Amino acid sequence: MRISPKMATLLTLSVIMLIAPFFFPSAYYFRIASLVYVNALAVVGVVILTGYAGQISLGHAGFAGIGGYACALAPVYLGLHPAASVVFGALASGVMAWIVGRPILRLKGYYLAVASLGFGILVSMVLTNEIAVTGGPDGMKVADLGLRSWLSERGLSLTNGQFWYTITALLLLAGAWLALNLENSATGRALRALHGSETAAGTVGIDVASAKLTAFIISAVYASVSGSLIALMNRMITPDIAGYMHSIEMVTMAVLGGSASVAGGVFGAAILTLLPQALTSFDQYEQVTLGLIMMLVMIFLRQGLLPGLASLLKGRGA
Amino acid sequence: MTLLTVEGLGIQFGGVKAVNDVGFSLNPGEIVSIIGPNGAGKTTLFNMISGVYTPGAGKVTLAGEDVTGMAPFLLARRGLSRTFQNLQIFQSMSVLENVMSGFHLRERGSVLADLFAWPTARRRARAAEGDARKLLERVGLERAAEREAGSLSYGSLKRLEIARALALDPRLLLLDEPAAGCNAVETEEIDHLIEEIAKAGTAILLVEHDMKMVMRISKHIVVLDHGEKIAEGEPAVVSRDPRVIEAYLGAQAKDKAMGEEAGHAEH
Amino acid sequence: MADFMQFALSGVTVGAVYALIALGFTIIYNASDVVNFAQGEFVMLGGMGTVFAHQAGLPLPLAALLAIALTAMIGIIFNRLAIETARNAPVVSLIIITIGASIFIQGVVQIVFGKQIYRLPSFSGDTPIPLFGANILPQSLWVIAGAIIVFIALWLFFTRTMTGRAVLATSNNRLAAQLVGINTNFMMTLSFGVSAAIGALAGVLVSPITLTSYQVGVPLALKGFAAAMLGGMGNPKGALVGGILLGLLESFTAGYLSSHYKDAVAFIVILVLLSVKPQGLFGTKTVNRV
Amino acid sequence: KLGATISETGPASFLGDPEAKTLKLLVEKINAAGGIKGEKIKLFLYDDGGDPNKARTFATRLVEEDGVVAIIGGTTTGTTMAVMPVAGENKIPFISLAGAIEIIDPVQPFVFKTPHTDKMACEKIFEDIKKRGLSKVGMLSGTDGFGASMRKQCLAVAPAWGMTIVADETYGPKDTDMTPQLTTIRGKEGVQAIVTPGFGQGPAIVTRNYNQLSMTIPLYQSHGVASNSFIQLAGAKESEGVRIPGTALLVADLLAADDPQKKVVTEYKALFEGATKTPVSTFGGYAHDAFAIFVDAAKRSKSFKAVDLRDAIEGTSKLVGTTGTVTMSAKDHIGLDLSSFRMLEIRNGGWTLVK
Amino acid sequence: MLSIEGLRSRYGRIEVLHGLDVTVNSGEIVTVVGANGAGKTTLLKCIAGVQPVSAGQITFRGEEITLVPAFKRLSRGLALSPEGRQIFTNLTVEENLRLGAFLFADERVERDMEDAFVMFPVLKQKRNLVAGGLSGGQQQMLAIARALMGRPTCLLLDEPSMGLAPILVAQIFDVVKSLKSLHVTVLLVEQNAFGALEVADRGYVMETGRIAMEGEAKALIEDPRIRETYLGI
Ligand SMILES: Nc1ncnc2c1ncn2[C@@H]1O[C@H](COP(=O)(O)OP(=O)(O)OP(=O)(O)O)[C@@H](O)[C@H]1O
Ligand SMILES: Nc1ncnc2c1ncn2[C@@H]1O[C@H](COP(=O)(O)OP(=O)(O)OP(=O)(O)O)[C@@H](O)[C@H]1O
Ligand SMILES: [Mg+2]
Ligand SMILES: [Mg+2]
Repeated sequence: MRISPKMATLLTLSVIMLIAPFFFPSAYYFRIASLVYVNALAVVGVVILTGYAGQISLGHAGFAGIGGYACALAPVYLGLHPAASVVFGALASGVMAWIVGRPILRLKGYYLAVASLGFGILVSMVLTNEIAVTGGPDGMKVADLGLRSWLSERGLSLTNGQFWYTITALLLLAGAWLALNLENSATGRALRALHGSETAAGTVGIDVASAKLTAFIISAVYASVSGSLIALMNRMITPDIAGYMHSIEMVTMAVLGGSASVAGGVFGAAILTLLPQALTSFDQYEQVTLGLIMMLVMIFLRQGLLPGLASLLKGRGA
Repeated sequence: MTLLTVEGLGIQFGGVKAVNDVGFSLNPGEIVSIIGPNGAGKTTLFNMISGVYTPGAGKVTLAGEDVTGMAPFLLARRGLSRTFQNLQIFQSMSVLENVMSGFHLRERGSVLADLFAWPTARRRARAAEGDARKLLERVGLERAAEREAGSLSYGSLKRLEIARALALDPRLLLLDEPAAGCNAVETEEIDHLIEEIAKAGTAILLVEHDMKMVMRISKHIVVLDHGEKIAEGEPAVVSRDPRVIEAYLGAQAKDKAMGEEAGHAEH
Repeated sequence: MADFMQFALSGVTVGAVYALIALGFTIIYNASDVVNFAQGEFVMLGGMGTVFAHQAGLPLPLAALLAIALTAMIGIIFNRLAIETARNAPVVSLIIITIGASIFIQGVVQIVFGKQIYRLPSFSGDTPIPLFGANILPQSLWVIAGAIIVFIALWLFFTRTMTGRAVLATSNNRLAAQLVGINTNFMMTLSFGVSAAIGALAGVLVSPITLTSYQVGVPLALKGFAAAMLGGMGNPKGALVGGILLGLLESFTAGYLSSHYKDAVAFIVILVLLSVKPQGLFGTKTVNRV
Repeated sequence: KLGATISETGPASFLGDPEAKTLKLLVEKINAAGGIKGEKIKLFLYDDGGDPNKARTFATRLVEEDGVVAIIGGTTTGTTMAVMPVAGENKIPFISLAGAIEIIDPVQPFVFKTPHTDKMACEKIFEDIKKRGLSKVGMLSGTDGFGASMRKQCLAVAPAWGMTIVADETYGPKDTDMTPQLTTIRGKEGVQAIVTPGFGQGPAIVTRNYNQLSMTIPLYQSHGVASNSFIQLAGAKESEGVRIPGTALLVADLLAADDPQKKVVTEYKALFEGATKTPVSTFGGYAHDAFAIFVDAAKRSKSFKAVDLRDAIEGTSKLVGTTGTVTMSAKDHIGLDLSSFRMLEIRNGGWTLVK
Repeated sequence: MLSIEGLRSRYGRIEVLHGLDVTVNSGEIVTVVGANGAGKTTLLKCIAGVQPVSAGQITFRGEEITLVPAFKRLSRGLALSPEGRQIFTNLTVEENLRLGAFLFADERVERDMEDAFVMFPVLKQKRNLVAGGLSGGQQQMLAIARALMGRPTCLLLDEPSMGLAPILVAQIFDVVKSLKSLHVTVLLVEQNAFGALEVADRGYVMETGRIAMEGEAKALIEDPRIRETYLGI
């Protein structure tokens, strides 16, 4: 039986998620793996927006910021449960994406890039400046999700690391599943079509503006949930989460891994999350190495790491 | 009942009237051709009818509804479909997916259904794929189905565009130079394809410089020059019009077209 | 009134800084459709290079010249090794390469020169010049003059010279450019060299005002990028006007509205302007017939 | 084994860089002298780039992977806040190098810090302004964590010192021109002094702009600029008369011979400047003090177990550091008072003590 | 003048030219015909140097040019009017033409441009407009005119008649014929096989990356197989 690429991606991912913990020598590895999954979740959103629909956003961290601060603020000001705050943040991000997306998605290429960059900067500026509410640049504390103690009361006691590993792994799996479903559906095809030619997409009946907006909203929700998870995991949050560097990081992970595919995006997220950890022994050479690796990958594997490596291997075989 | 009526349509680019006060109409199942010298305004006329450009003047009526200046995707929902003179292919998608995207209107459901891969969404996708393959067969591209569209030769891309346009199952099909880049034999295949489509009830508006094809299959011809309609009528009448010969056909070509027409009559 | 003048002068000074950087973007963009996110690093290299050459004992003008030449070389090497090798890669990949280069260059400078902040001495002293009740530093005049001269040079280059047109042709259609005999690789090399040199020149001119360190590049590049988009990417006129406008917006907002949200107001204006004019102020809409 | 997560790069690298260098130098020095109780110190030093998310990861790594007995670091308040839960959960003593008062107030069992709080800096400045008989203050703060936190504290304590804040402007950490803000402040009725919390190039540019506008009212910078490089950047002429609440470190040579801090700061200054060829700054001093507290506690501690170490740190008494003399207790995890701040003024391109 | 031996070329891993031998003698007009996807365009791209050659060699005026970069081939006299027009859409018509003569800076450029305007008067009308706004046929004219501005001794034309009105198609073939009197060699790829073979001296028939047939143009027109598969008669 042939398995579809979609199933192959999901299976590989779940197998890795299941097996990896058995090789983890310490809680630190659980933390790193959770970070990989959280970043990958945001990157999957970027894959939908940039990989499928071809729209570049340099402000997606803004949505991560909204998601993250929703988890910090909603329990305090609205009395929401942290878990409900994640949903609340996702909704807020979705609405925000809808409001912002409509005007800026009319822009193309770099103009869209700069407009989205502006949006991201606005969000991080509000988070930085409204000290009374957000705690300013030093950030604020985030309530405990509470799920872990709830579980342990019911006999399932996990360490903090294991707990977050499970949560993030499950959410990434769900996120990847949704994105893969989308890829080969009418909506996904519409997104990829408008990437190719907006004029032609229009004449086959695709509402280009609303399709772009859909992709923007979906990817905003991904970023938002990822931001929420970071906030809950760290039990604190600072405006860095909405910063320009974080936006760039998301796009880089997606492109480096191979932006047109979910598998590539996850791979890219893994590499760029692990790399700085692996490079700590290089001390001051860390930045140099990171920059160098980014350049080399893009030069020699221009479709990104995963597709690039795959075709290299195939080339050997053939 | 007339399917498409165009009245007094016009547009300017930087003060130059690219199309000026053009009108004609079209019935279901009919093939009407627009001919005229390069730059006469044929493609521009297509662009206005299909909503790519907003007309500066005039009115377009589709099946009784005023659709002037309506966005292309809304026109597509009303049964209008087209191909492009400058190819608009979804380069990085496979040939099959290009055609499947033509089924968008039939296949689309809610975004949620697509995200969660509900059975209805999957069923629609399967149906679209099956039908897309049939269409590819019709234009002779079935063997290229899985290839990346960007890797096809020019002539094959032209046919891919026709297949995609057909996927909409249009009431009105606009073809902009479908035979360009095809040799005589390939042109004839396309020729037959168009006639078949028309027989099934689709109205066809055709722009083409291959006079042999135009004269053979069109019921009615509209001739443009410098954005204005200079003649219109049945092929035999138009091809004898001295203004048309001077502006477009050229004396030599006229003889040939006539000769070939006679040749076909012999068959 | 004096306040107004002061805000205006401040805006023009800062704007000229942005304009110089935006002008640097223009050339590479015109040759390759790539927005070079490492442009800010060229600015930084110009400033840092001059600081160290000066510290090593070279007189200031010589130090500046050396730094500019070296930066131009680095631009050319960057093009040769990275951009040209990845020639047919999609634009996003090229953007990532330039971001990678930016990180790389920062890393190297940080190892070689350290993380200190430095300042170049002002070219003509630090005595403020009174102007309509406001004060301006002589160095600001240098920066403004620099921006205007670079603008004029670029504008002439792109509208009056065949090479300038060849650069435009290279990005418009590389295949066609080769077919008409344009050495597209050379055009790219040229663009990167000149672009880097302009960046470095900007660095030399602004360092006495803005100070310099290994990490000044990114924020400057971002502002320059925003300015270039505001004016319309690829058009020298757009870069100049966009830069000055952005500077004025910031300073008037800081002066009259709120210094907390000065960058925010600038970006909101950009968003609003782009939603009215999607190609920026002077950007031309590309016509692509279907 | 000692752990550290410092913002060597990123927006706070101006602070983190001397901190990291100081730690490395001191560890080298003490190991050369035979270590503590015969054991050599192994330093695990990570660069969190100012990102709290990374800081937390590195803290986890220090605790879980490297098995350190204590953590120094958290250059910024943000990164410190991220490390605190890890230190708390794993019961590892953690000495922060960041300014905010929230770090030690309320006191958490395993969290300490070395720098003065921002509140103290504000109070020191206001005290001096008051001494000059002035009371109307214009503020111009950086929007980075350092500036924003100090701005908050200053606004909070101003009334208590009889100060009225007549202008409250800010600038971005990467801004290159602050004349509009200064112009606005200058235009405010009766403004008598300017206080500008911030670090890095911002304060230097503010000082230059202040001269550009020919302003003459007293200008107070924060301890964020406490380094000779500030004078170089702002220019000797331009920075003439600028006052800051600083530490003994900057005026090592001016200290009276019997000053208790004289020996410590002179030694540290010689060590740092000798090895790095860059002028010392307060921030490196914070790292120096954190390390000194750790070493002092480790020497006294019964074992290198976390709880013992913590108790030993709480027992720190009359430890002379670069910042001041530290005496901790279970309730006081900073151990400094206002007297350890010294009001400094720039005269002829050098720091002088304001009597 | 131009000789191609054992030419192979590939896109990625797929080979599309499987060893072609083509010769064009000085002053000759040679036509290549073939079905969609036969590899005609690829052949011309190889000769012009914008498509990598994986095996075989291309010799032009006695020198091997297989590895000479594309931009240097024009200075040796090889110009291509490419498939899909490939004009500079953001530049004006006049700038397009001037770039066609990029290698020259003499007064002949002006004369050549006037000649081009005589040949295609509509280009003169539009000389200051952005080329991207031209109609399909007008762009095709511009592409041909631009190739001529490069003063080729050997002109490669990829479907020059595509999208042109009948009156201009006839004119294009006239131009091709007239080039002969100017001693310009022409390699012509055409779907309008009848018209092309009529003006040509010799012809090649390509099928899926190979030369299936070659011979005198007159003979090919008479060949029943050709008449059936390419001429539709
Ligand atoms: N977007 C545009 N900008 C500027 N001019 C335009 C634009 N669209 C069309 N034109 C002008 O309008 C005229 C008509 O062009 P159109 O493409 O409709 O011609 P056509 O009849 O299709 O010609 P062809 O047979 O060559 O395809 C041309 O002169 C063209 O330059
Ligand atoms: N960019 C590409 N990538 C991959 N394959 C390609 C590419 N371009 C062309 N091909 C393939 O190479 C073969 C030859 O194409 P080519 O364009 O040379 O044909 P052609 O004879 O010019 O056809 P046409 O008459 O349709 O223009 C075809 O099978 C085509 O699909
Ligand atoms: Mg047309
Ligand atoms: Mg071809």
